[in-house]
This record gives sequence, structure tokens and C-alpha cells, in this order.
Amino acid sequence: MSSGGDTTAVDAAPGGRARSAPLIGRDTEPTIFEMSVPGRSGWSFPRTDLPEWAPEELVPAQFLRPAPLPLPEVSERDLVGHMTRLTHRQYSVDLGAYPLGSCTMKYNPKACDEAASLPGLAAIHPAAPAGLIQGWLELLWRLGDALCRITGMSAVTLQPPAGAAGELTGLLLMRAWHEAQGRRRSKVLIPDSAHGTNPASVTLGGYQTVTVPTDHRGLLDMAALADRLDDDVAGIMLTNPNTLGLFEEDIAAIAAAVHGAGGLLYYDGANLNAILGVTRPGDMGFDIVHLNLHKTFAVPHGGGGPGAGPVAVSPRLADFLPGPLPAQAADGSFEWMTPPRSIGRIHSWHGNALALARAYTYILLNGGDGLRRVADGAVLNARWLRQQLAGTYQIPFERPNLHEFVASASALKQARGLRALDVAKRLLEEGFHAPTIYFPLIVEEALMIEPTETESPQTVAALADALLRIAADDGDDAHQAPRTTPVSRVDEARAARVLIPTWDARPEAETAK
Amino acid sequence: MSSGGDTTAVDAAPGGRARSAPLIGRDTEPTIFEMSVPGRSGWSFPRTDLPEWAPEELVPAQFLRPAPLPLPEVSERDLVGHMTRLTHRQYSVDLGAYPLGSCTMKYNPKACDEAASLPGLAAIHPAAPAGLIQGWLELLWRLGDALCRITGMSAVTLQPPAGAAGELTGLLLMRAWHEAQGRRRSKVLIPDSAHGTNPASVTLGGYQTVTVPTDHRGLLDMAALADRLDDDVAGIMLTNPNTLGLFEEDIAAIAAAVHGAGGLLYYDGANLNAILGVTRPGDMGFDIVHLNLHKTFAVPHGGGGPGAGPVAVSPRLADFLPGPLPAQAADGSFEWMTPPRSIGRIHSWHGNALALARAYTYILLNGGDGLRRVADGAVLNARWLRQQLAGTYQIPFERPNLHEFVASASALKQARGLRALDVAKRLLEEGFHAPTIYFPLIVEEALMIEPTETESPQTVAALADALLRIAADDGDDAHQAPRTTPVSRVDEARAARVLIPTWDARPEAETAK
Amino acid sequence: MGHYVPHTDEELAAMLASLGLATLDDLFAVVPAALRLAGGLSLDDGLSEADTLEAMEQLAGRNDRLICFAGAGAYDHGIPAATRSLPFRSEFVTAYTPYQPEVAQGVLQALFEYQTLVSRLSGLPIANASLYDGAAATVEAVNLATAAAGRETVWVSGGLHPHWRAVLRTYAAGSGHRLVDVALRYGVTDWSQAADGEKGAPGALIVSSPNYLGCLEDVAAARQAADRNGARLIVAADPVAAGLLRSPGEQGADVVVGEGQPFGTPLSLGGPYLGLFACRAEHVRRLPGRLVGETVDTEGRRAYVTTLRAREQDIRRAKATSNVCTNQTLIAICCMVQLAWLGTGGLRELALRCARATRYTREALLAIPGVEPLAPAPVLREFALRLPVDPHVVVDRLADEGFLAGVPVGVANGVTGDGGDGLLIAATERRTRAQIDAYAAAMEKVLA
Amino acid sequence: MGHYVPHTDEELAAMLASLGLATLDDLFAVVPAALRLAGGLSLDDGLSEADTLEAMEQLAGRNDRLICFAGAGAYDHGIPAATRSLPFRSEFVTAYTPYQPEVAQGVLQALFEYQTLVSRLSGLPIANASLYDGAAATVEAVNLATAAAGRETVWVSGGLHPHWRAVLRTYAAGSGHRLVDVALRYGVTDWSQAADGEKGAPGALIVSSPNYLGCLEDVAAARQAADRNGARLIVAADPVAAGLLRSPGEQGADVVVGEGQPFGTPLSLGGPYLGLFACRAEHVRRLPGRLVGETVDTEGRRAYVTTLRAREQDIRRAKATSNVCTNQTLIAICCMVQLAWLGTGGLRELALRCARATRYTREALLAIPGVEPLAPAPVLREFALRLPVDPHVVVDRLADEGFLAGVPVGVANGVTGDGGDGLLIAATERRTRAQIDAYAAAMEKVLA
Ligand SMILES: Cc1ncc(COP(=O)(O)O)c(C=O)c1O
Ligand SMILES: Cc1ncc(COP(=O)(O)O)c(C=O)c1O
Repeated sequence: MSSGGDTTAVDAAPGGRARSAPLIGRDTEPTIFEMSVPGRSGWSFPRTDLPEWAPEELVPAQFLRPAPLPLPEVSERDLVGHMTRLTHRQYSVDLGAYPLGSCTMKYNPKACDEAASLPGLAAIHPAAPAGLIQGWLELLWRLGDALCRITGMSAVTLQPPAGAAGELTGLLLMRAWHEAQGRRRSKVLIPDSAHGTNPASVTLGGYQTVTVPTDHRGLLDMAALADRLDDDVAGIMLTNPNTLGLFEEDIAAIAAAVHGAGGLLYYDGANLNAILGVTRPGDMGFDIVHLNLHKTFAVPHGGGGPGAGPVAVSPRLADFLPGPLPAQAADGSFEWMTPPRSIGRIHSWHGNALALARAYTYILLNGGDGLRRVADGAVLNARWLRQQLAGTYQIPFERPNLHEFVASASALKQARGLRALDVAKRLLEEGFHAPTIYFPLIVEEALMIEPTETESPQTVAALADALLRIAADDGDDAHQAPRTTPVSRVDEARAARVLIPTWDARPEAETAK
Repeated sequence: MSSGGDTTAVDAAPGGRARSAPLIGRDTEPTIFEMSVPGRSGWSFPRTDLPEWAPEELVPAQFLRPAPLPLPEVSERDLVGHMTRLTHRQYSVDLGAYPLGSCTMKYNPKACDEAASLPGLAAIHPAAPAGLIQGWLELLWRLGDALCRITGMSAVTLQPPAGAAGELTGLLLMRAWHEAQGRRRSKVLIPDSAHGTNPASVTLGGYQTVTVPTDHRGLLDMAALADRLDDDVAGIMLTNPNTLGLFEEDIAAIAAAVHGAGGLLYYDGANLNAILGVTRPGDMGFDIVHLNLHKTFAVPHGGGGPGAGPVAVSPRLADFLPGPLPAQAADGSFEWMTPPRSIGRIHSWHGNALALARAYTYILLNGGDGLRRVADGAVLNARWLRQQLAGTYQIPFERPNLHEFVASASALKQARGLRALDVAKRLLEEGFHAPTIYFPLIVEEALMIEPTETESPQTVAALADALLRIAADDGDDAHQAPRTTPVSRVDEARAARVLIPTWDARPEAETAK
Repeated sequence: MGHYVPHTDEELAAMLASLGLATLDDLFAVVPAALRLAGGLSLDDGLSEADTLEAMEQLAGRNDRLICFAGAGAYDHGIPAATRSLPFRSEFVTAYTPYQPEVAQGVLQALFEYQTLVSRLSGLPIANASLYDGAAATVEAVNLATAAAGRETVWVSGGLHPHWRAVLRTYAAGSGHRLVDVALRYGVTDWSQAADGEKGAPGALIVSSPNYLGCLEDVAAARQAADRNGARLIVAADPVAAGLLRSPGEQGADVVVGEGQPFGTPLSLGGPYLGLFACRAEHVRRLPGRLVGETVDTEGRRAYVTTLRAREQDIRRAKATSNVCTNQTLIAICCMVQLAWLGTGGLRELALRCARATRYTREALLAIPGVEPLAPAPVLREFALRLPVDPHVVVDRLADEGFLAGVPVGVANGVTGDGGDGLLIAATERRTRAQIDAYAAAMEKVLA
Repeated sequence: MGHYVPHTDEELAAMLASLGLATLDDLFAVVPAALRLAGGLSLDDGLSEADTLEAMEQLAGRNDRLICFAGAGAYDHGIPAATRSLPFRSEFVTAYTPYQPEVAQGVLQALFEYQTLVSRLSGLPIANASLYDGAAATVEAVNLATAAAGRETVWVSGGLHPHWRAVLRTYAAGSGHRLVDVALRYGVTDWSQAADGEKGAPGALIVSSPNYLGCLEDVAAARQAADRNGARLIVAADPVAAGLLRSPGEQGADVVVGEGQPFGTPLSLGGPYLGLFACRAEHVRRLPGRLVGETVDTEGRRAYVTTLRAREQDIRRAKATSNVCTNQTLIAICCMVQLAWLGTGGLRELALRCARATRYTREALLAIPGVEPLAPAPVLREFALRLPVDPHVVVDRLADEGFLAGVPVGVANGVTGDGGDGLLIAATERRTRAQIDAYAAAMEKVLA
């Protein structure tokens, strides 16, 4: 603190200055560590009348840390100021549209927040005996039942905490099933348009990834599939509609072929939003389905998580599911049950339970009728948006898309150096989050756009207008974008070159603290 | 909606575009009316099995409105987007310091928010019999008791919903008391530094305001007081420390003089923060005290309210208080009681009850020890800040200030055309809310600064640095300020000249709707 | 405790030193020793946050939450999650009055939208940015109307909420307004009875519709009575009823006041609630409280600001139209959000559901032997019954059955009050058929 | 219902028309008829918000909220209002993974601060931006350590949480890791017993301290065992204990994992929780999940961004260090806020209060005839007892008295598991003396 050269207090960052709030300025928000002042505190604990034993009386000396662990010492007021300012530096669905392809950034109903914070759900210990948590068990059981009806499968585990965990669970189920048939197989087929978690999960599942190309239609290349199918193929992972937003029309043939080769079909549920109430993975012949409840079922993404990635399976795989599972007893009460040939646990407890409660709330709110309406709106918005952009951006594949579509900026890049990245950054200035870019990998300068059903036609039209405006701009302009955000383009290369993963790792750390 | 000249939907503002969020841009946020689309809706009501009588079956036709009342028809998603963006266009204590003199914009503890939203408090009907609301009655009774101990008075009404309502209540008590003594008096003395609500309340109380000047010390002019005191004076309204932040050291003499003339002393509690646990209005000789719980006791200001303005009185005025009041019965239970000579009701029910619950929570959190610490911190911050500014801004009065002080920009104005208004607008750019300006009226180019106790020394120092920087800037620069806010200086004159008090009153309204 | 004063001991010492002071007490040297509080406040020491919240929960736990058939100006309506969350974002909650419009567009725009909505509800072009509650709005309306008319006498319908009438009376002691009660007949105001006695011709008439007994008043008739007497007309209206009923403005009100609690504010033991206030354009310079207007910034951007400030206490001081400063902004924002959530269809549906539940409840209770209507006039969302048992007793008994049965009401010489002639009962959209049937059954038991 | 699809019928029609389609079904023409779901989903129709929340409240009401003496990796700590509110501001809740750093500095900076705090808790320089839970963090640690060591065998302390061991086993089916249990002796791991049998020399050792029985392990001894075998050391640590105990990093851990739930996350039936993960700098290119780094923008402003992305699945695909994508960011932010609220003094006080309550509870129970410690080693915040009655029965009986008595624990050949040898009991800072006394009394009754 340096006012008028006067130094009456520790030199720390002011916790009550708002210049980092974009409302006011574009200063850096100091870290909580810079606001710390030795001896300042905001904590309090209840009155206690327990004996006040000293640490030495509680723990043998050799275990005790020599000095207290240094944490930020800030007032509640400064903590509140800091976090509130950080939120003003963060985009979110509640601020505006978030058309990230493959991410299904729909509006998250406020009612679900309330359900997830009910003390009767939040204050319950995971090891409490089943008799004491009948409400939770029924909730989980009903959610599982609904997910089976939605996917056309017959049993489900709610343990996987995210989609990738669901994938690995599914692959381990595949492995266990094959082993139960007395076979060992080593390969899993994946389309070249697949999400990165698919191959990564395949590896962790102990399989090799064999890539199947996408054909001119934007669909799985059936000939290539036939080539690659043999008795060493454990199964295939698909999402349908695929990551191009196109429906794999040959799915029945694919299923027949894979099943014919003794393989299983795995459905990546990240794109389920497109087909709710229209068609079901089970009906398409899939054996294993993971769902991203944080996409289709409006669990908010929380800046990167938590989500929930339940896995539903066909009857022949039910005995292998992770346990314990909620089950209904003859007397109508609920209990935990572990399937006879379970692959084992996937999560410390029962999965991301409060996220599951949110998804169940969302299902109750929408019902069967509402979920179908979700698919209608999602597809209509995406199809209509694509129509608006078609003349200006390349649409690499002809067929009608479902809930999302991939456009390409490659012509714009050739014409005026306007890359997908530039379009994305300019779109931020226009008041929209950017779409997913450079994915799927099979489309150059890909812009993968998913408006979702919760955006109004007016919003989708404004998004279209913005994208058309950007395509019309001159490219140099776009290279400067974004110019209206709290920070301008961020130097990602430097972050990797000079790694600063913590406050303590900064060159200046010593002096600054 | 106009994309590519295509008009597939109603032309309304997009609810999902974030360009009005300062994170991204400085566009105008459309009004909720501009987002409205006929037939769109977000509402839902519970299932009902009541007979579905038509309006005509329920109400005689002549009462029914011919057409439905037009309200905005928006989705929940668009409503959420709209309100969230509006919050990004709004400064608040949670974003940064708010040194508005006389307003005591301290940090509002989050715990108080939770207390005020307890269903056991929020879901209670005000007409429920006392036997069913013992918890509420005890809470109100305990709060009243604490306020009496803090002010040194003996009885209190919690009904007044704000300070001004408390003032009028106090004046009506004054009137009732005089009438009970068989006198009619017509004048109330008020210092020239008083807050505007004081004279306004005097008028509504049926009295004439007689102004008492402030002397060279910044205190009440004792000679002038003596002149004005006569047997037509019903009383005097003071706040101590006064609005200059200076303690009226002659208060004992003032009290003696006013009481000698048969008048009463009214204490405007807006500045109580300065003296918590140090001295009490009751000890100074005041007969009537109003408190601004939304200042001293951390009830958040809510963008302008609600607050709470309880009135505490000395024993001789207790019988006149508004009723009903919470009272404790012999058996320890609580009941409503109306004093024998009550002036009557001040509020539809029992005052701003949930705001009262917040204040009680704050008192429990702080306790007697914490409240004294509040005064220490408030005065120390203000005194120290004044010291930093003293060389640069004029400090019109010598004496040490308590929780706030008034500085003047008049020299800066003469020197470089830097008015108090310019300083205020520049301070916004610096990441702080502006102080109160042009009040009190007796100081030219007044800047009335109250840092409050919840800001750290670092924040107060940063505020000092900012104010010193501004004084050093050239004035023209300041005339442009604020340049970093979502809107630049607002044309207040035009707002009054071309009055547009509602969306429907806009010239374009017809077309825009 | 003092959790909320961040200064460390070292910082306190350093700051005191820079001021040339030795102790914190020295900060208060200006306070005469005789006035210093010896030994500090006689309050317990501060508690931890956890202990404090536990103490508050215990208090809250000692209030009975019953199935609510009470109304009387405070209604048990549903509040959706959007309304429970959006207005309570901390930028709204912890902002001050928008004195610096450049950083207060959020609150200002929300209030501008609120004013527009209140204007539509009332059918009048001008609405302010909120007053304390329905009673305060009525007082301000009387101040406006009497000033406009230049007469101090006010004819007050006997159907006005008794608490609001009581508040009027309290303030009249200061304002000198002469209040004349006009009796109800068959549940509605009988203006023909009113005549300017020694109190002189009225400057204003006040009628409430629906009135305290729930009866619908003939606002047009009140307007005629006002015209006959050269008075201004003040109408106190239930804003929920606006979903079905003609607006008071359309029927000739000069000023419309109301209680905004039904739109997004819980019962809360009666506060903070929301005073709705709207008036004709000709009265705008007499408008009490804040008014937000649209304007532009220096770059021509649409912007909002509080305007016509010359009416207000901080500028006009003793000559201000009102002393109100802090108002109920946050509750106004709740109201704005709730009305936007409801929209055109939702408000109509809300009013309709209340009316249906009310009729169903009324018929169920009237089927009980010995129960009669207190007034014959048509009702919308509330009604009063005469019971064979003292209503206070009925309320206590039904509380044991889990119901808040209603609010005892009295009518003396055509003027409504507390007292015990009957029971005032409201059934909102939240009351299910099962609840109403159970309530009626319990009532029958108690009355048997 | 479909409250959340804003399109009006007119808009649906207009948009379909512009696409040249007649009906919504036409949107799905690409879906072969044979696959179309006839008759729609076999689910009930949607409910109103009010009905939905009531249904959820009814479910929530059927879970018993007891005074909690259960721990086993899920602890009943207090959560202050600041932590209950700040992380749940909608900008954090409704943001996606920070793919566009220019509009995601809020989440990125919060994660950078979280990483710093986890680094300090663990005593290691690198921490990632969160993993699913303690078990998932342990799996990732094994993947990292075995890859670093180039050996597939892992020695797992019998004191590791049985559920975490179970998850390790599940994933080992895919990874091929060979897990060898190392038995506890007197409550702590006896590394001297371990020898590379047919499964070969270990690439990693895992020890938990405090371990599942609450006993403090000698991490330095584990480090020596690791060195003797040329293995990496993974320590699973209770982050609350870090308030009093030496950090595992300081004692030689290569990787530290833990469960972050105790910092600001309610019990929540076990999730969402928070996997803490930290490692030595040499392992950074094998780090699973996201890592936020500090950098600058084009104007030189400090800025944050996810970095070393080449490790991740979206870029590295089949060769990624992990498949994790969505993680537990929001819970990490809760943890960051809670640790900042606690600060240096608060964390120490928290750990100390837990240790005191634990000792008091343990002594009270050991005073009951027939109750013995399950293990002699020193404990900090949790302990296991052998009881004269089947612990499952004890838990059921004490539930009737209002207590969640603990978690039954078994030890088979020095390896902890479910089963019934004893009861695992934790007393956090929330347990008062009165609660503990009542609990002990109830226990005595049940055991008598
Ligand atoms: C197509 C697809 N599959 C799988 C995933 C992985 O899901 P999660 O991020 O929940 O692990 C995602 C989400 O990123 C996805 O879009
Ligand atoms: C000194 C003083 N007196 C009275 C008031 C009026 O209080 P309120 O705004 O609560 O009516 C205020 C607050 O603005 C004030 O600062």
C-alpha cells in the first residue's frame, strides 16, 4: 500500500477495487494470493466445549508439519469481490448463446438448481444404509428407468461421472462380455470423425483403435467397414447422428455387419439431443450406450464439469454392469444390488448424484412430450441456420443435418485469410460464443455449430447475421479480434513454452508474496 | 428477424445475444418488451382438478377486461439472459468499494442472505395469530431489545420501512407527545447540513422547518440555536456525527437548551455506524432515534431498497409508539401489544420483516464486541483516507472526522475546471464507485466520502491513490469520463425535457412493438 | 467478533501511528468523556456464522407453516425458480440507488421495465419506481390528489384495507387531511350516502376494488361520485385481478395504488412488500418517489436515468412532493421478473385459477350449515363469510388441523376492520381441490 | 410439456416453410422409417415447475438426515454461506470448458488459483484442474507412474480406500496393470512383507495417509520401499489433514491424490466430488486432464489459458495420457473458495477441531465395555473400533436414535474392505460435545 509514499500497511492488492470488471475496465484481476495479508481472516467456527488439546497431544510429533500451510489470508469481503469480478470476466449460457458443436450448450432450467440443492438430497452420506435413503434410491431407479426408455436399452449404470468415463465403462463391458464368450479380441473400430475421447478410451480399455473413414456422403464408409471387420474386432463406437450432425442411415446394415462378425455396437450418446423421442439407439441395434446428461439433459457444464455419463446396455450385457445399482425389491422398497458378473466399481460412490438429480428433474419437467419437442427444436434451429449460411460458408456434405452441422471456412481462408479461428474470435465480438472449431478433424477449417433448441428463432437469426457479416469483413480486421473482451488474443504458445502452472511458479512469486 | 432477407419469424430482439454484456460489448440491452413474441411463454402452473369455470361464469361481464393485458411474452431462457446481462451492467458492493458518504455501503455478509431466505421466516402470513409465529415474535422482540441497548433508548417500533418513514414516525411521536402535554407547537429546527429527508419529513409531520446554520467549526452554531429556540419549537433533528462526519461536541448543551425550551431531540440514525459501542444517542439526551438498518446493520440496499427504519424512544414517549409491537408475556411467550396512546400504524403489517431478520442476524454475528470494532474500523478508514487527501483536496473543516468526511473540489475547479462531478465520473473509471457529491449543500463542490469499515487498508489506499491521480489529471480529460463504462455520460437534461417514463411512451413504441 | 473488519492488529497500529494516535479509543477523543459508553454495549459477544445461522433456524422453526387460506392483502402465490434467483443476483442486491447512471444501467433498465408493467396493470401512463407498500402508496396518493384538488378532505371507502385506513389516519395527524369514511352497502361502497358535512367538499375519493371483503366495486360509479364533487379518484387495486378485470385507469382513476407482493414476493410476515403507484400524466410533477426515464448518452446510446428529480427530497427538501428516499427497488425487480415470467397468458391464467379456487372454496364452505356470505356482491379471489362460531376460535382450531383458515374481519357501520363478525378467506392458484376439500371438512367439524 | 423450446407454432411453421418442409416429422426424413419410434417415448407428459419441484421434495423427504459420525472418505464439514453462494453464480455454473480464453478468464483464473492451492496442500509443484473423484485420481496416478517407470506392477497398500481399490481393479482389466495388495500390520502398511512375486517388480507403490482405518502412515518409509524397488510413490492423502500434517510431497511422493469433497462440497450421496491430483515437475507431460497456465494477451496483459494440450484426448486421441474431458471444474471452484475462506489459520483450526472431536469421541466409545480399537496406530480425524455387536446392526439401531453411527469396515489379510469386523467412525468440527456424549450413550445402550 503506497498512498502518498505512505506505507501504513502490508503491500497487497486491494480486494475492493473493480477495475478488472468489464463494466469498468480491463485491468487484470489480482490473484487471491496477491490480496493476502498475514493475519487477516474471514473464517469462523462454532462455539465448542470440547477439550482444547494441542496438536502435540493429538498426533506424534514426527507427523506434524513444522510450519502452518500458507493459504490466502483474505476477508470475506475481498473473497466475494474477487469471485464476483471473476464472474464478470466469464461468458456463460445465461449471458448468451453458446453454439459449440457437439457440446449441446442448452439453457439449464433454474428449477433444476433448486432440486439439486434440496437438503434432503445434498446432506445425505453415501454410505448410509439403503433403508435410510429410500428417496435417493427411488430417484436413481426412476432416472435409470427413464434413460432405458429413452435409449431403448434394458439396464443402466449411473456411476460414470462423465462421458469419457462412460465410454471406458462401455469398453470394459465389451471386454468382459467377449471374455465371458471365451474370446479375446483386440480391435475397436472408430470413424475418423469421432470425438477424441473415443480413441483415448479405447486405449485405456486395452484395445487398439482402427479408424474407419467417412465417405463422400459424410457417413461411415461401408466398404471400408467391411474391409476392417474381422473376428479380432471387439466392436465399433459410433454416435448417431455423427459428429457432422448427419444421421448414419446405414446403421441397420452396420449393426448387422458388426454383429455378424461377433462384435458389439457402442453408442456415444453425446448427440442424443437430436433424436429424443424420434428413434432410439436400442432400436438401431446398439448394445451399449453412454449418455451425456450434461448435454442432452441440461446438467449445466460448470465451466468444464461436473457432468454425468450413465451407460445403458442391452439385456445380454446387464449382468456385467458396475455395481451397486439401485433396484426395486418385491415389497416395492429400494435397495442396492450388484450384478452377478459385474466389472466392478467405476466411481468412489454412486456417480455424480446431484447431477443425476438435476437430470431427473429435467426429465420430469419435459416429460415424453417435451423431450420430443426438444429434438424438434434442436434440429429445426440447426437446419435453418445452416440454410442461412450455406451460400457463404462451405457445407462439405450435402445431406440434411440434424441437431448440428459442420461448415468450413477454407474458401474464406484462401480468399482472404479468414481462418476458422478468426471467425470464432470475431463471433465473440458479435455477442455470441464461438462454435467448436477444427473438429471434426476430417473437415478443413471446420466450424461445428449447434444452436440447441432453447435459442429462439430471433437468436438463431442474429447468429446467422453475425456469421454472414464476419464472412463479409476483411480478414485483417478479424485477425485483431476479439477487441472488446477483457483480454485480447491470448498467447497460447508462450503458456506452453514458459510454463507457469501455479502462482508459486511465477518468476516474481518470491517478491510478489 | 432478418437473416439473408429471410423473414421466417416475428421481428423481435434476440434474447440470446450478449453484446450488451460489458464482457463483450457496449450495445444497448433490448427491453424485455422488444424480446416479446406473441404466443411465446415460459410460465407453467400445477396440475389442477378444480372445475374449469370460464371467466364469464366467475365474474359479471361488465367487470371483465375486453382484451387480455399485454405483458412481455418471452421464454425463461430469454428472461434469464436479459436479467443476467443487466446485472453485468450494474455496479455493486460485491464488485468493489462504494464510498458514498452518508450511505454506509458496507459489505453485506452472505450469511444474512441465507437467514432471510429461511422458509420458516419467508413463508409466514402476517395475519397469522401470535401463537403460530412465536419464532418471528421473539426475533422481532430480541432485535428491538438489542437496538434499545445500542441506542440507549427504552422502547422501539420496527414498523417504519425506511429512514424517511422513521423520521416521519418520530415527528408524529413528537406531535402526539406535545399534544398530550396540551401544547401545539409549529416549528422544528434542522441544521443546514441535514439530509433532505429531514425537512421533507418535517413538512409531512405538519411542522415548519427552521434552519440552524453550521458554524466555522462545522458544528451546530450555538448562538444561532439560542436565537431560534422558543416555546413554538417542537424539537430539533440532528445526526451525530453530523453529515460532515464531525461529532457535535456541544450535544449536551444542545440537549439542555432544547429540553429547557420544552422541545424534544430527534436523532437521525443514518450515521450510527460511527459510534457503535462508543456512545449512545440516549446518553446524549436524545428522545427519539431512527436507525437505518440498511446502513449500519448491513441490510443490503437492493439498488435503492428495501431498508428498515426502526424508531427507538425514551421512556416518556413509549406509550405513543405505533403498534402492534412484539411483547413478552409473563409466561415467557410472545404476543402483539399496542401501546395505550399509540399514534397508530405506520406500515400495512409489521415493517420490512425479512430486512429486520437480516439486521438481527448481523447483530448476532458481530455481537457487542464486533459492533464496537465496526465503529473503530469505520472511523479509522475515514480518518486515514482524509489524511491522504488533505494536501490535494480542500478539507473545509479542521476537526477530526469520524466515519466519513467532506472534501471539496472547489480549488481544483478554479484551477482546472475539475468539478466534483468530474472527479466522481473519473473515479468510476478508476474502479471505484463515486462518493456522494454536492451534499451537504453547505460545502461547495462537495465530495462526501465514507469508506466504511469493511474495506481493507489496501483498498482505502488504492482509493486514495486514485483520487490523487484524478486531481493531478488535466480537467478536459475528466470531462470525457467515464469512457470505460457501458454507457458514457448520460444526458439527464434530455430525460427531463423529453420525458419517456415507460416503453409505451416512446415515440417509436408503436412501430417497435 | 467482528468478522467483517479486515484490519489486522499490525495494520491498525500502523494506521493509528500515521495519524499520530496511540489507541483506537483516541479516534473518539472528540466524544466528550461524559458521553462515552463505559464497559461497551450490553450485548453478547459475536457468534460464528454457523452458530448464528443455527440460532436463526431455531427461531424460524418456531413459526408454523400452514396451508394458507388467509389473504387480506397478503397472498400465498407460487414463485418460480427464475423469480427466486434472478433478482437476487448480488449486483441488484448490493447496489445503492442509481446515483451514477453510467454504472447503474442494470437497475435503471429493470426499473424502467417495471414502470412500464405497472403502467399497463393500472391503465395509467405514469408509474414510479416503487413505494414501501400498499398503505404508503395510498398515503402518497392522497397527498398528490389533495394537492392537485387544493382540498384537504378525503372520502375513504369503508372497503379499503383497514390497515391502510389506519396508516392514512396516522399520517393525517401530520398532513391535516380530513378523512371521511363512506359506508359499504351490500358489500360495496354506497357513495350516495356520502355528503360533505362539516369537513367540507372532498379533494379525493378512495375506493378499493376488489375491496377488503373481496367484493368488486363499480369504479365507474366512484368516478361519477368524484366528478359530482370535483374530486380526484384514487383506486386501490389488486394487481392479480388485472389479469381478468378492466383496468382502473380505463375506468377513470386519477391515481392507482396497489400492493405488489403477489408478484414474486413471499408472505414474509408482511414485508418487504411493494407499493405500486401510477397516475395520469397531468400529475407527473407531483409524483412521489423516483421516476426512471429513457434518454441517451453522449454517444447517442439508449440509456436510463432517474428524472424529474426536482420533485424529490434531496433537492426540494421541505417542499418535496414526498420524503421517500430508500424505496423497494429490489422487490420491484422481483415484480418485473415475475410479470415477465407470467406474460400475457400467464397473468390471465393466474387470475383465472385464483377465481376458480375461490369459487370452489366458497361453495364448499357455504354448503356448511350456519355459514352465510357476509356480503352479497360478486367476488373474484377472496370472500368473507359469517360463521356460527367466533372466527378467532375457528382460526385457532383449524390451525390444529394444519390450516391457516383466514383472517377475522369486522364491519362496523359499513366500515371494515379487525373485529369478529366474519372470516375473510382467499384461495390462490396454489390450493388444490384436495386441500380445499380437507379444509372445508375441517371447517365443518369445527363449526359442528 | 416442453417449457424450454421457445418457438411458437407460427414460428415453427415459418421455419419449416423456409426449409421447404411441411411437418416437424419431415425434419427426420433421414431416419429410416423402420427405426422411427412409433407412439413416442413411454414416459409421462411433462409437469409444471411447481409439480416437478414438489415431486423432488417428496423424494428428498424420504432420506433420513442424521447426526453424522460416518466418514470413510466423505465428511460432514461445515460450508459457509460464501462457499454456498459464490461458486454457484451462473457464469461459473453455465459456462463450458474454457475453449475461448478471451471470454473465459473467470473460470481460468479460478482454476489457476485452485491448482496453486492443491500444489501447496500436496507439497508438489504441479496440480491439474481436477479429476472426477479420489478413485479416478488414483487410477490416473497409476497410469502416470507405471508409464514413467515402464513397469505394469503396482503395490497397493491394504489401507487404501476399498472403493478406490475396487475402481483400480476395474480399470486394470483394460490397462493390464498388475495390482499387488500389501497388508496392513497394526493398522499401517508393512512394506517389508511385500516382495515382487510372479507379478514382477513394481512400477508404483500406493499408500494412503491417513489410511482407510484413519491411521497415520509413515510416508517416508513408503518412499524408501519405493526406492528399494525403483518404483514411483503415489500418496493418497486427506487434504484436511494437511492443516496439521507434513505434506506428502515433502516426504517424497511422486504423485499425490486425494478427495476434495471436504472443502465446500456437501455429502451429496457421494457426488459430484473432486479428484485432487498433483505431481512432480518431471511428470508434467504425463499429467492427465487439463492444466491452466499463466500467459499474456497481445497487449501484454496477464491472462490464463489451458496449456500443454498436446497431452489431451482431443489432440492426442489414442495416444493421450488420459481420456478425461469433462472434469469437476465447478467443484474445484468450490474448493478454491473454501480454502480461501479458511486461509492459513482456518485450515489449521479445522484440522485441529476434527482431531479433538475425534479423540474425544474415541475415548468416550473406548470407555464402553467390550469396545476395542481395531488398530493401535495413531489416528487424526477418523478411527476404527471392534464392537461386541455386528456393526451393521449397530448402525441400524443408532439410526433410530438419530445418529449415522459410522461405516462398517472389514480387514481381511491386512486389506481393508466392506464387511463387518469393525466400525469406522469420524467426528468433524461440526460435532458438539453434547452430540458426542449422546452418541456414546446411545452406543452404550445398543451394545449393552
Ligand atoms: C461426441 C462426444 N463424445 C464424448 C464426449 C466426452 O464426454 P465428456 O466430456 O463428458 O467426458 C463429448 C464431449 O465433450 C462429445 O462431444
Ligand atoms: C443522514 C440521512 N438521513 C436520512 C436518510 C433517509 O433514509 P432512507 O433513505 O432509508 O429513507 C438517509 C439516507 O439516504 C441519510 O443519509
